[in-house]
Amino acid sequence: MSAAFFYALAGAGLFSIGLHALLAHRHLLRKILAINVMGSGVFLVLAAMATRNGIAIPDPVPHAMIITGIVVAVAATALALVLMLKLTAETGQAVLPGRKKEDNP
Amino acid sequence: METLIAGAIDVALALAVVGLAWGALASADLFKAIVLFVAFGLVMALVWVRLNAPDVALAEAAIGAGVTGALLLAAYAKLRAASPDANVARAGGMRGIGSISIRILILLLAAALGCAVWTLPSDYAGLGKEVAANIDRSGVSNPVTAVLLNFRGYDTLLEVMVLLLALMGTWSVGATAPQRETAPGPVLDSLSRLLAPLLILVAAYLLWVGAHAPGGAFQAGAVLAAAGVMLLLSGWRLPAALAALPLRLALAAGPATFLLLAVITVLLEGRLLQLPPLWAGRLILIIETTATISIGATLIALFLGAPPGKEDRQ
Amino acid sequence: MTASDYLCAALLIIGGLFFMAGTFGLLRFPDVFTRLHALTKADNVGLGLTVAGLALQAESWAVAGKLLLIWLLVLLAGASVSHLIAQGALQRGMRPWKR
Amino acid sequence: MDIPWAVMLIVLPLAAGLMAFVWPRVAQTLVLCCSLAIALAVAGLALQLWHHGVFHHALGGWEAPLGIGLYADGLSLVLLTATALVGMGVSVYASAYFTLDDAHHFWPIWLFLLAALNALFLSADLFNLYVTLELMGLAAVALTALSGGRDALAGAVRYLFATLSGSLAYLLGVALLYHAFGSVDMATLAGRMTPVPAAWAALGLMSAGLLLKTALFPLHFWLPPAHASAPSPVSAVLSALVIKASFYILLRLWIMLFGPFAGDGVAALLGGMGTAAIVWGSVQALRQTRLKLLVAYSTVAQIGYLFLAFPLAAAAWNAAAVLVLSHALAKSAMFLAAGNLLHFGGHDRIADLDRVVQRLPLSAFAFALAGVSLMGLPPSGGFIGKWLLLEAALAQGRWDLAAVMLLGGLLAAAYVFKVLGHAFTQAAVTHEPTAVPARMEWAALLLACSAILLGFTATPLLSLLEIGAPFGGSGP
Repeated sequence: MSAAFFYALAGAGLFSIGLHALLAHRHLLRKILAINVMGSGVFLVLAAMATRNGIAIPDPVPHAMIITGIVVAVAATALALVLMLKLTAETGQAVLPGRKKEDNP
Repeated sequence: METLIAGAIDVALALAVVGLAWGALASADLFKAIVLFVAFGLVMALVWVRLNAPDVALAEAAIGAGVTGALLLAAYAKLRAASPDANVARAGGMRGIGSISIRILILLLAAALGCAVWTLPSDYAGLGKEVAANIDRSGVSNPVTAVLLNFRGYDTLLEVMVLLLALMGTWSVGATAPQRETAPGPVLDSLSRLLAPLLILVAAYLLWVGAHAPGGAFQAGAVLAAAGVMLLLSGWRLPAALAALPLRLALAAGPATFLLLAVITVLLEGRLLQLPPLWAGRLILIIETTATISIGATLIALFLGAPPGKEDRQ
Repeated sequence: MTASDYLCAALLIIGGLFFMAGTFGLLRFPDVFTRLHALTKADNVGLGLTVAGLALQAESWAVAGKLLLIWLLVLLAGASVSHLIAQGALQRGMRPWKR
Repeated sequence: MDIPWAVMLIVLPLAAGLMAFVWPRVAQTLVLCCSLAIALAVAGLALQLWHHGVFHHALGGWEAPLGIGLYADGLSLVLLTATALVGMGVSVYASAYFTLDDAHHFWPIWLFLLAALNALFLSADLFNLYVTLELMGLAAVALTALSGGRDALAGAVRYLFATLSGSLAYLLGVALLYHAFGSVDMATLAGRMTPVPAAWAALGLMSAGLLLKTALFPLHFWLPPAHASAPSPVSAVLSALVIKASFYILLRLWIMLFGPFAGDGVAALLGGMGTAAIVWGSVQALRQTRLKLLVAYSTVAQIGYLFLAFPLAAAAWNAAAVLVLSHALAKSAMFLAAGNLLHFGGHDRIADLDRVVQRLPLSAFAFALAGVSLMGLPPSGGFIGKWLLLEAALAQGRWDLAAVMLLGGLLAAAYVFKVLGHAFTQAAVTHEPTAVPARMEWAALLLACSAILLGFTATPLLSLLEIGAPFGGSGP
């Protein structure tokens, strides 16, 4: 029972660590990893709290949600990676370029 | 004693997960970061086992760590080919006040989340009872499969569309620099010859067993994709004759079957995806079989990046 | 506890020791080739002992067979992948460590 | 026989999308037929709602909370109507806009985007809304990057990270609500909500995620680069529909789940952000030298109006719904017209528009009509929306909000006339124009006309909004 809360706290921690890395890092691959860590944190909260009443009969609905979430995450990651590669091919760097001068007079 | 050991394992796993995530996001070397991230995924799979979520553990190991790891490493290789200095990411772009205020905000967020989680009621009012009460009419006995393919099948219908959409998006962005081709060598060649059929067999087993034990279309599709990626790495390419229409048919077959069934059920039963209990088991198997093929094909295509026949035309 | 329980526990503990030795080697050895050596040797034997220990507790021959299959697959994959890593290291110009 | 129009709204574009993916050659015909069919289905759904009240469909035959429900009331209907109308206009426009190769990529993703929007407006389930949000977000990002080029790719990547982190914050909120109250069905949750810490955390996380996706100031940083650099038909859809989807979820959550316990403080905060958005977005729009960036910043400003409704609460929800529809029509017309000017001159520098009023009269007229609705001048749809909002503000003695609305209207007039002024004058350097296909001009013009005509349909529109009383009014 306390393990459920303990893992859920770890999930909240993962979400926070991922969000921090997403904001702090400029490299796009790093940001993609950060998004994935955030997602894992959410999934961990979902699954951990499903075992609050003891581990014997966990609630299957959060498990199904997590599997859906994992598949969505891999789809988003694939699209993000290919966009990153294309942007790197255009600019030579895997970071977001700053705004151009002419856009902000 | 036993609860003490179990508690120690839980603490170790939770700390390992957080530590690996931290390491993956903080390490200066990008390659190391990816390797740590894959390790993070594998330890997460162990956490899912501890939380009695074996279906999720399989999905995490196969998709979260496996396929995502392969995608990340392939992208890393292309990135290094495109800009050789891309390896070491310059440390965070934020300095000074911006960085400090972000850290304070994140700490506040973490504290608030911790408080919200900690004060959740400890007697649990999930949907486990409803699932158990209706599982006899779902056509399968694995509750997670029942939720994924019957009770909340509509989510899954949209989810397979998300996966296909990611591929459409990937193809529309266009091909990037092709991967450096190295001769596969005899070891990789014989390994893939041996493993590919075995992996296909494992995928079929996972697909079939999903009805009553952990497993299912997504896990099976990921294993199928592993076989495909291995064949790609040892130099195999889709024959040109199959690259256009047949490939697209294979990619769309799963989502199309699912959607067709949804339309038929709305016509016959009145509700979208209402599977008659007598037929539900067989219908779910049909959906899952075609979905496995399409998921596997989609994941392989995502790994390749560009539609077959176009990757050389850079 | 029966004799087979004791045997099982002994196999698991010895297997665990092999894993620890392999991990230690991975962390402490000087280059990629020696690390691979430590890792694969120890893990293959460690996993073999673990599988043997678990097989003693298996409910049926089918379960024991699956455990054996897992070991064989890991042996195959471990050996091949180590070979590929070593080959890749050589191709990138890494030389084996010499004292 | 009850025809399940709402189900068709989801199934049709998905099926057409799959077919367009497998057989690119028939894609264009499919899209045009499909967008027409969607419009007919929305009309069918409107009649159904008119006669029988709210629509409810238990997917899979499983009632909530075990299953997922589809649900449509007056508010959903308004958003579905916006999708159908803008969808038709953009489909026609895009059929002349893209090169053959780009079109083959565009059509299936576009159809999936339409399906995602329709599914989102029909969903009654918080987790299902997450899946539709992701389907919509990934489709929108892929379309933003479609034309390639440095700016579009950078805009798409920035947009992708914004939309993904927003979705995850939303999903964490859903997880907390599920574990606190045992359901992800909105109606079930509404009966069980209590102000425990998890509910407050869910309110914060879900609102933050959805506000980021809606690009409310100061979370708008991703919008101008993405909306300005995307292909013009995509810009139109992003500004007209995609950001409205997250606003729609926010509005529903607020009315059904969070509003009753969150109280005035949070509402005042949202209203304050809306005020800042109007001022900041309008001033930025006025400062832009590029036409599409100007239109994009105008979107930032117009989003602000929607959030002025929160401090006014029940009296202003109708106004927000009308504004959503009128802005969808006007802004899509404006982006399509801007796209025509860009196509015509090969650039979108406002100072060099070079007498386009004489040379491209239909598009200039469309831009002006859309501008009339954005300024809130009668008899446009924008006028009705802003009038309702003003009325609510004055009735509650909120002179400050009324002043902001008037200021925003003046600033909107300033930036619209800035464009139109240059459209009449000759540029220093004249250039060789490219012909604009008639379909692209007419699509923009018809959308702009519908933004104006909306002003004449205020009475039936408001009674449609009463169906199912989504705003807790005195409806049937």
